[in-house]
Amino acid sequence: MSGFDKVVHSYDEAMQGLTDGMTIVAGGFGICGIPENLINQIKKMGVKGLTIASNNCGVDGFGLGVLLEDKQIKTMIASYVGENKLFEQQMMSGELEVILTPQGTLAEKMRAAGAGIPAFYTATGYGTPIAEGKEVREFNGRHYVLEEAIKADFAIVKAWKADRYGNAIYRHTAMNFNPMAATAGKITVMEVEEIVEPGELDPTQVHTPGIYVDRLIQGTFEKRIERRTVRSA
Amino acid sequence: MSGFDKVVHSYDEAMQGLTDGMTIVAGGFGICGIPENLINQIKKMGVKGLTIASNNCGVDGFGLGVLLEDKQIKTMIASYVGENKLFEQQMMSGELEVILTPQGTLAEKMRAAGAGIPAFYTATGYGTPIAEGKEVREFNGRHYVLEEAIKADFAIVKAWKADRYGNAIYRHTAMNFNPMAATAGKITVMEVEEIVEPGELDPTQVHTPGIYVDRLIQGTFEKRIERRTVRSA
Amino acid sequence: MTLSREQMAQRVARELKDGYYVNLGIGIPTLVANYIPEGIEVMFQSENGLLGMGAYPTEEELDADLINAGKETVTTIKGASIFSSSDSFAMIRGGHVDFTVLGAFEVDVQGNIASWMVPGKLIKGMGGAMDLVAAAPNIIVIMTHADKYGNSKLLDHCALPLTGAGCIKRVLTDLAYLEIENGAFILKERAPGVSVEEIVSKTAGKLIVPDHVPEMTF
Amino acid sequence: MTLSREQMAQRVARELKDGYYVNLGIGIPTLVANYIPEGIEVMFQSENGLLGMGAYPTEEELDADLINAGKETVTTIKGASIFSSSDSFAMIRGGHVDFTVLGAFEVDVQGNIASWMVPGKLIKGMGGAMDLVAAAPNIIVIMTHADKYGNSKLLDHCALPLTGAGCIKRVLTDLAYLEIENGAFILKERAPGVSVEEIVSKTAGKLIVPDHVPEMTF
Repeated sequence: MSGFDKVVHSYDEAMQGLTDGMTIVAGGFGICGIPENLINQIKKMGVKGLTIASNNCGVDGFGLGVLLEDKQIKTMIASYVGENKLFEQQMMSGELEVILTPQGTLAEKMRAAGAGIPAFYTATGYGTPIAEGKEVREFNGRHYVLEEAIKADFAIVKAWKADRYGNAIYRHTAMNFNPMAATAGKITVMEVEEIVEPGELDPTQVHTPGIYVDRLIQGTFEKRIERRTVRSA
Repeated sequence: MSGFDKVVHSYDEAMQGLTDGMTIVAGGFGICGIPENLINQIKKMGVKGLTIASNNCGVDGFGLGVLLEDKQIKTMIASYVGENKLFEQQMMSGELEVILTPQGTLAEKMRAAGAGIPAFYTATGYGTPIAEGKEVREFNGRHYVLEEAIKADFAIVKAWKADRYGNAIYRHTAMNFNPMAATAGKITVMEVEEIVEPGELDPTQVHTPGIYVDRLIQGTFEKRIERRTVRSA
Repeated sequence: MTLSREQMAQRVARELKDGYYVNLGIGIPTLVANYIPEGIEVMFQSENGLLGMGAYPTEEELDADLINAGKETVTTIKGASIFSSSDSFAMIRGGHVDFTVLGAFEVDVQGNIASWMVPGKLIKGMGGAMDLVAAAPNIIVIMTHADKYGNSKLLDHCALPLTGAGCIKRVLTDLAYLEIENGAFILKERAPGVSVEEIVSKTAGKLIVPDHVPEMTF
Repeated sequence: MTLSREQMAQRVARELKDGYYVNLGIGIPTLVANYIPEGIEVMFQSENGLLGMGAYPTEEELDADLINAGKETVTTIKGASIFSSSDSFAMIRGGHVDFTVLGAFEVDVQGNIASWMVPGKLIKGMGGAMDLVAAAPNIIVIMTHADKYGNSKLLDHCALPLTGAGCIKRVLTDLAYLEIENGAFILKERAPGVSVEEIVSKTAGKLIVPDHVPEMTF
């Protein structure tokens, strides 16, 4: 079905329309399951003043870290950002605004955006600096903080396999934030290791239905490992 | 692992602890994917004054409909209840309280309960009788209604296959409300068509992780069809 | 001539575009699936958790575990996906479904819709209708223009309890296709052989009639 | 003798019960996995979306797509499940994880915990810690009793910005195991050879010392 074929054939095409000052949500945890090539394309495009919501900001020279090199990120929304010297420098100098957000709250903010829920209450962060300026309300004797959805102009996600309609499955824990990020973009761009034909994936086993995916591209991935821990066989 | 083996061997054991006046969430849409035998067990136990949250209330003589026969249900929380003469009678006579809840809101209320979210905002129902007495708030120029989670004493769900640890997969659209219901009970009881050994289900393909399941039982199912529609081959 | 049920479905189907994800309500909306224009393809969402709903099953395919939101047995197309009710309504509530077709008792010039409750009559429930009308960016209501006593169902203010507020922009009746804009119905097309006068006489809500109102063709 | 890191892990492991779903923080908490008492089995949750985390992989098993919340490569046990971050934190936030072990900079008699931010120092973020402390019905904090200058980390009021308010009930330090109740630390056990006096002198927050304080054995 032509209208449902989401496949694009170049990274230029994949990220077309991204402009200065836009907001992006990105899948990935650490550098596991990150849309490596889409990030590199953003670097190549040179767009500036980006707001990026992602659990982490990559490492020096890989993942979202590469967008720091030319100071493309204005605001970073993340739960943990400690693996990156350039990040530290730009944060310290005030060039980079950082909005630290608890990991579960960040995941739920992305889900909420995709699910048409503008805000929800969570106990996470009550009584901490995170709750400052936010509404606190009591339900059944406990205190909860009101948190709002994060909607983005673009979502960039990485899946394992997808069919041409964008129905996707993730591999192991490379799933992480990708399924929620996929729902939160006005335009969702997905890169995958393999594109298959519709009908090859079991409908009940699809993690991200194709309705969320606007553009789909097959790429090759370095899949760098952040902490290589092994035991002897 | 003994501590993670959720299998019980009788329906008496499966529903042990259910008493008068408790709240139950139940999976199923119409009579598709309903925990038939757990419902029959509740009928057999004769407990009364139940509050039940389920999208529908079965049909006359099958599914949750059987709990009307001995007037076991005090309050029904559902989105659509039109398939049931006994239901109508008891609703008209005032014996049965009915809290009609939009289908998506009902699904999200169950998810919220399991996810530790006491309340969320939704546009659904704004300006309708459903919003009466509820807080309405504006986000980005639209109006939303505050809806609270539905937590239950027992959740009763039906899956296709589960391993002994309670990791479960659903079959086709018999999934429906079951995954959320499974998260919303203080005690979650799951009945399945087949119990398999741990390791037989692909970890990324598990729909309901075993952490949500307290008791697991293998049953046989009638699987009645509500609207049998066929085409000629 | 008023439009038949089939013609109403056919007219609505002309609003479909290639690649639309579509949710069809129960009743006449279901018939829309039979009139998809040539050269375009759409995918049907069923709110019980299915995207890519196919035809009714053959006797051999019949499966109690595979039904649509109308509780009818169905099949899936290649490239379908199946998910939970909360994921299904996340999809709906989040505005991802492109096009929704629903029936109604009344609509009004504010885009309000009443479709689920008649006080004094047995109330069966709203099902997913309140979620659908609050969410879809693109809804068409299909309904008869007037009730069997001739009373208009296109009003200045809905009299019945609402299903949703300010969410309807397009209405197809057995007499006309109308759009709702700035507190009025705009008469866009009329059924073959139906006069503008008849439509005016059966529309209780504020109606704007352009100079030329084309006749539908089938 | 103060407890070694290994002894702290070993002591906490004694709180585990058969069938517990457990989330271990980074650092000493991770070591708890090495001391699961005989006859019981627990399952580890890693908040990046894995329930049923196994050992580190062999060279052959190594897979960049399978990591834990500490970003280390891991394996899965039989009966594991893998899910999204929102599903993982739904599991955590909903109170389904039985037992959580975390490090901290400070705890106080109100059960407050500070573990993520030291003003003036580089702030790396809270990761999942705020979600974990707000959610788990059952948390043990592992920490040294005092900092390297001898200043107590068990306070009447945390001085550092909080990670969570009123959520900690149990603390294991290198000197003692304590519970928090009604605005005070209750000294439950002391490390082998550590005197009650030393613990008292190094506890700044209100401390209740029972008549008998048993010594831990290893």
